[in-house]
Amino acid sequence: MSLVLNEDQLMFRDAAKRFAAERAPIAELRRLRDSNDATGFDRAVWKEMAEMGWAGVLVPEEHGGVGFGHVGAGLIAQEIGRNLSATPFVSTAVLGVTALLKGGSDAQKQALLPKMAAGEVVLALASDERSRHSPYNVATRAVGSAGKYKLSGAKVHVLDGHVADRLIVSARTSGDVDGRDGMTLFLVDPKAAGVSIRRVSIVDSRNAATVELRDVAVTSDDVIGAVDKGAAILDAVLDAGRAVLAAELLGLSEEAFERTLGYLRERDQFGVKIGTFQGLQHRAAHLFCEIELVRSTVLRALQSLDAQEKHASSLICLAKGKASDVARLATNEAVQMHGGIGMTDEFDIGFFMKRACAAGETFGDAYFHTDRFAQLSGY
Amino acid sequence: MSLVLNEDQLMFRDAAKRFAAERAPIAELRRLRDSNDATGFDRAVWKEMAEMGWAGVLVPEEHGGVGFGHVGAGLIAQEIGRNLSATPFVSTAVLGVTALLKGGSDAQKQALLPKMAAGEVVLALASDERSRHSPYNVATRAVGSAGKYKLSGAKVHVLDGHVADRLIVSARTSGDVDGRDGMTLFLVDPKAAGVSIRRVSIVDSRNAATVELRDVAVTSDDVIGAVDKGAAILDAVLDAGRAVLAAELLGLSEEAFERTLGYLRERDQFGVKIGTFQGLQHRAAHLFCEIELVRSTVLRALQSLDAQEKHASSLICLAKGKASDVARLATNEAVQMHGGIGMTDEFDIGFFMKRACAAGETFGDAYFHTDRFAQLSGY
Amino acid sequence: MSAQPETPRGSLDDFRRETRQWLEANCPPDMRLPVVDESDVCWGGRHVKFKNEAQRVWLQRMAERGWTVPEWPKAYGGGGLGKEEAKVLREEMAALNCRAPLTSFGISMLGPALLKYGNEAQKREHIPKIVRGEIRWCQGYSEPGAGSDLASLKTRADDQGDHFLINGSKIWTSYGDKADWIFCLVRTNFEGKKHDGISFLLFDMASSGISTRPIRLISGYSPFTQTFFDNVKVPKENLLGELNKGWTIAKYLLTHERNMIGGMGLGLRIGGKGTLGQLAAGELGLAGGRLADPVLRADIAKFELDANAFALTMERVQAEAKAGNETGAMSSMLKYYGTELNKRRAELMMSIAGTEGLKFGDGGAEELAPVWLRTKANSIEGGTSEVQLNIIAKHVLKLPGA
Amino acid sequence: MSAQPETPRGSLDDFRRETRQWLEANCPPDMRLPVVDESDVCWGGRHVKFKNEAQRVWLQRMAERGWTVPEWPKAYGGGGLGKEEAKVLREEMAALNCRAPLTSFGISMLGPALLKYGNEAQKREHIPKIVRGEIRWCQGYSEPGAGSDLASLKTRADDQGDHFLINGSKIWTSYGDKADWIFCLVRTNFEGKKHDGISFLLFDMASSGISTRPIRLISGYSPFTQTFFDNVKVPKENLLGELNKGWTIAKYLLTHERNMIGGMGLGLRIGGKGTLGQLAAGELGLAGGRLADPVLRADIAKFELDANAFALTMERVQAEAKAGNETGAMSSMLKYYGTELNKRRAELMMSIAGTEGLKFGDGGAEELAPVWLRTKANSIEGGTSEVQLNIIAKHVLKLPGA
Repeated sequence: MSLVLNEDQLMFRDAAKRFAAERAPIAELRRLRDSNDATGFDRAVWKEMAEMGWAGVLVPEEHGGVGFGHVGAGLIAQEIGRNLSATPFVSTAVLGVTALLKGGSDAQKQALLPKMAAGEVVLALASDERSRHSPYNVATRAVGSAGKYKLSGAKVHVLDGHVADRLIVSARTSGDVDGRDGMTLFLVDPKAAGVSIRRVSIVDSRNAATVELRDVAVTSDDVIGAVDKGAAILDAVLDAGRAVLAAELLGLSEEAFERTLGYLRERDQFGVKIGTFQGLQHRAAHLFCEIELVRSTVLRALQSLDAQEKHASSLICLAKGKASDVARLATNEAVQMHGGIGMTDEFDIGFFMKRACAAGETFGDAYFHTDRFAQLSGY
Repeated sequence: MSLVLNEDQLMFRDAAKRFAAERAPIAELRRLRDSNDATGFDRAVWKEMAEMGWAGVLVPEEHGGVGFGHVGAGLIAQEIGRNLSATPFVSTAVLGVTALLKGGSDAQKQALLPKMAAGEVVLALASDERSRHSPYNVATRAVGSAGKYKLSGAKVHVLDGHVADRLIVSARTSGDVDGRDGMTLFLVDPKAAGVSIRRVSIVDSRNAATVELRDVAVTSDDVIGAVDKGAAILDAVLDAGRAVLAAELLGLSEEAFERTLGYLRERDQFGVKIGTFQGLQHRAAHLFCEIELVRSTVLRALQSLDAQEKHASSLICLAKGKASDVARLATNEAVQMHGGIGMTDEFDIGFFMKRACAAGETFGDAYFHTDRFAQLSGY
Repeated sequence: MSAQPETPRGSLDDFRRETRQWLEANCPPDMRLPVVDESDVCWGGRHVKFKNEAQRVWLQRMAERGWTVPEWPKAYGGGGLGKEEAKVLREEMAALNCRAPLTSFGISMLGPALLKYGNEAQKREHIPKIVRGEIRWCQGYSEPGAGSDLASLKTRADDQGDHFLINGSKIWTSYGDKADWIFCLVRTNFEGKKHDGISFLLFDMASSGISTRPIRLISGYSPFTQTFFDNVKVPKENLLGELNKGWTIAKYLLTHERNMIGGMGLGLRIGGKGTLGQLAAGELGLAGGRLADPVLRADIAKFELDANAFALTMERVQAEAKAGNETGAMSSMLKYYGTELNKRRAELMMSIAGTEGLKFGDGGAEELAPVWLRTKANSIEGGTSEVQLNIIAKHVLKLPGA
Repeated sequence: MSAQPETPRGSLDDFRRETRQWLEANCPPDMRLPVVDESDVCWGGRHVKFKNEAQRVWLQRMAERGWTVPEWPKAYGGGGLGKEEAKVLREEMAALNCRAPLTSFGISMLGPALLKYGNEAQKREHIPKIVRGEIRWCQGYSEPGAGSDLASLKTRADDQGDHFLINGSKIWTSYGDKADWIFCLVRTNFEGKKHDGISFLLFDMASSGISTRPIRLISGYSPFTQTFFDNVKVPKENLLGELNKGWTIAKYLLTHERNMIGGMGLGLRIGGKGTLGQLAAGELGLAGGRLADPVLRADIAKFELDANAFALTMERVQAEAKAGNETGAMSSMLKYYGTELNKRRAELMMSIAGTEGLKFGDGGAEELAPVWLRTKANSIEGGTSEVQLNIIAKHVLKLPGA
């Protein structure tokens, strides 16, 4: 596997680049935020993105997608990162699609995948219950028998939860509250009795919600994968999400860095361009190296998912850990080097810092993934 | 307690500064190293230091010392650090004296303290058994009854072990191999049957040895403190050693930094002094701040020992942890900023890096003390 | 401010007893509750709106004694206390949880400069109003093109005989839309060295030709304005210090400001409560006596080491100053290191809080994200970290050509 | 070196089979043991002392096929292999643990420059001797006053009609006391830009007027000399490239050297053995599945993340180069980041080893301290880290006035 993009991938990326910059730029996120938009993204634009193959990038052609794989999904995410595009891409095209592909029944796939790929149906993963990512810490219970369950529990940081057409809920069918075993994934209708969803305003102006479940009735038809064996599917879903978020963090780091370089070349102080100061030059050069490292880890992690490699999880820890850390560095340096103007809402650079923080915390930050990497390495 | 030195302390420091620079400079350490000196320090100079009050700085006047306390010991250590003076100061005047003061019987004190304060007797602490500091990990056993014991075990990194007139040996009289309880400290004659001592060459050209004990006979007269209760004394001994080593690390950081500043002001490259490069200026300014922080922590830690404060151990973790870390930074920056010449043995700066490493690892490095600090803080 | 004789110990004990009695009798119970939000802070001013009667009474009573500014001279309405007495007052107020009766840039910034550089008429005019909280001041320093390079400022004051005519614009004016008067750096000479043509003016924000525009920050707050001057007339007697010598006063105040920002909220916490480690222990729980996330724990512990070392350094610098030793070189260090620490702390708080910390804009007082975003300004305002490092390199380390 | 056609897959399989057979038959068993110390490395040269007969035979057999330099042209004694074949040879040698038959600066440094800039006579004269290990080369670049600012070098070569007369001194000459010939930067023009007066000379270290003085390093090793030239005569035909154009060749070789130093010993290790974490697990033991010292563990894991990210980046840059994409900008990054990582790794090894790591000078091959000290030179030699950052800022990021 070579760590370079092929012709097809380059073409796909260039198309994504043009589209994101034109139809989903930062100005659009700002507009959604300032108008308190109820959806949090533009449904019409999401339909257009679906036509570009974004919504179905991981969906096989037989289910109406383009089957361009995780490397393709990463290329889209990178442009989303550069433009801070507001889309349900991660929730639906990555998390939702992966859950169905890894564990969905034929009926579930046929019912949902074509509509998801068409940009018509939005899915949301309701998994985390703690504020620090800890995916096996699930207290939500599925009680019942003979194929009928009642779900009760509370979920936090559910991406696009308030606009989802289906929720994927992790719940405990057996086992201890923090055990990997005994978890099951369910497809839940957000309009079902007992489901209450509250949108939460978060710092990056993107979509998150809390979900409460009180005796919500589901059946065995709603189970994704096998009962008690949900963790393996959840791992795959989260790893796909982490790798794609790493690509988004890479894109936003690149963009924040390039804007900073532009400012260093233009801004005058003390009678010279501030880019002539060696103190700033060396920090910029170091940051350049870090972003190059992230670029390598992201591509490799995405490739390892497409190739279903044994060490994919380690490579994803590497990519998500480094990407979260470097995005924090890149956006902090960006604000600091911009000085006062970087602190104003009117200027865009602060949006990158906010998104770097939110995407960094989502599905495990650098601390989480550094620890997980070491554990996977046996220490 | 005010974080400034009083008149007496300032005078004491100035005298120590003059003496160390004149009688125990780096050139002397180099001479001892290059001549493969069997003792590893100059006994005549140590006698002179004793006359200056160094050997007896912690010894009360009633036992022939000057009783100048830990702040005084730190002032000496700082000058030792600046000059990389080869002395048995830590082994004898700090570790040895503290052990006797904290746990010694009247007979032991009267027999040893005056001679130690006079620079005539050298003590060595044989405590560590593992290469990473772990003071309660003691497998050395004291077997016996009715006040007679046989000691067997192996000790590493025994400072001044090969020239000591007495060893202080930690041994297990009960309890588990890694338990804090059940340890006892013994005074051991290095010439006794069953003791074998091997000098080890270490990177800072100072004195260290391994000690092996095979059925070495001791009696209850040789016990320091109470049987099974040695850990409390050992803690006090090590904390004194750590605080004083932190002061030495401060002194060597200051000296390495000042030499580096001198080089930055003098060395020409690209037609200018290299000290004009902002990249180096900012790193130097940051290092200045770090050294100032170490200065505060060291003084406070030493004061807390003199005042026998409740939180002394936390303050010592702070001082030894920061001092070890900053000495590493200061000496690495020193070598890097000196460039090629800094890599040559002919030039002195490398000696600082070597000592920073050795003193850093002795009795716990920054990793050890950061962990211990957190544990003492309840997390 | 002025050198006061040391107060003998016996009379200090008397002073402590009397002070406590007075505080117990005069500080309203509501003024002994913790400050929860901005509305609990009293900034004074012409248009002051007291949150409640207690706030008004407390300010009035303290101002009567000059205890809004305990160490300022009695002649101008200050408390006239010696250093020792002032310390006793602080201690007794802390013991009873008394709130500060008044917060203002008049007290923290302009007052010291007025006392040092003002003429007698200026002191008599302005200081009593600061003491009583009657006039709220703001600071006019930075300009859009003059940030780190403050001395390149372009707002001009043209000599019109009996007055100056001010034209230009200032940015980062704290509460510029709420202030009554401004102390402002202006250019009075366009030739020669840029530092030598700056003057320090005081004028009324109600003057004709002044307008302000609030600046919204990434944190969501809008504490600053851009301030525009369009042919504003300022009487000549409002010049503080000498014409074209304003930079000296500006530097004096910048050092003062550095010390304030550097020391923010970083007290010594060994053995104390509310450290980051203990906060994290509450949030994340312990495993085997250590925080459940070991990598995050390592960074928290490293931070706590540095934060405690920094707090000890603040303490040492104060002790050195008290002992009469030179500490001028330290203010850039404290500003640089303190603000970088504050940013690190906020980053760690966000990591501890995880996705919960991302909440923003629903207005809960417990929201972390705005606080985190606010800290990013610490290393920019009052002289950037880079400027502080330059000052250390040049003035402390004496490096060449810095 | 020269563009070779892609080798068809079928013939590549044949080549692999033949190569393995030949290696199995010709590589002596002693040459398949791990390299333990310096004496196991064969540097060749006039005064070569082979450690044993196996070392001599192995060099001879490989040199006969040109496989000491598999990709150099056959015309000058090289192996003439294509890239794919050379990769097969490397893989097969690795599979049998075959040692490198010859190590030299002639191979790693001068050869590529000779092939690119040498005239036909120079290639025929020098390359075959490099291939066969008959002449050992050293490099004369740095001077006491010209380190990072290499182009300010002052060693002069004065034109004496039929020869140059060399006077001056070089420092950091690797194995200057063991080398037969030197490739050396000298000043041939003292006017104009300093870069434009430098020439690249080759000459015999046995020439009259050359002396060397070994430099002892902090690590205890003495691999370098200072080298003195006192009226050394060098024939004019020993000029490589054009007069006063030596800087071009020097820059070409510096880039080459950066790539070598940057990539030292940092292979991809995910799922592999011998990572720092696994080493530490062996030394310190585990508690609850994690390393016993949790703070040290955090730094080890952070290092491993960076080291793996760097190894992937090396791999990506190679893949980009193979795909024909521009990667010139990367060499400074690899040199800077790789050497800083190497230093971090050595520091962590020392921390893991504790006081055991301090042993020094008793000459045990397992001593860590000399290795740790040696790494400190990585960020100085071949262009300091600061110089690499300058290059990145100027040539990659296009920052002004860098």
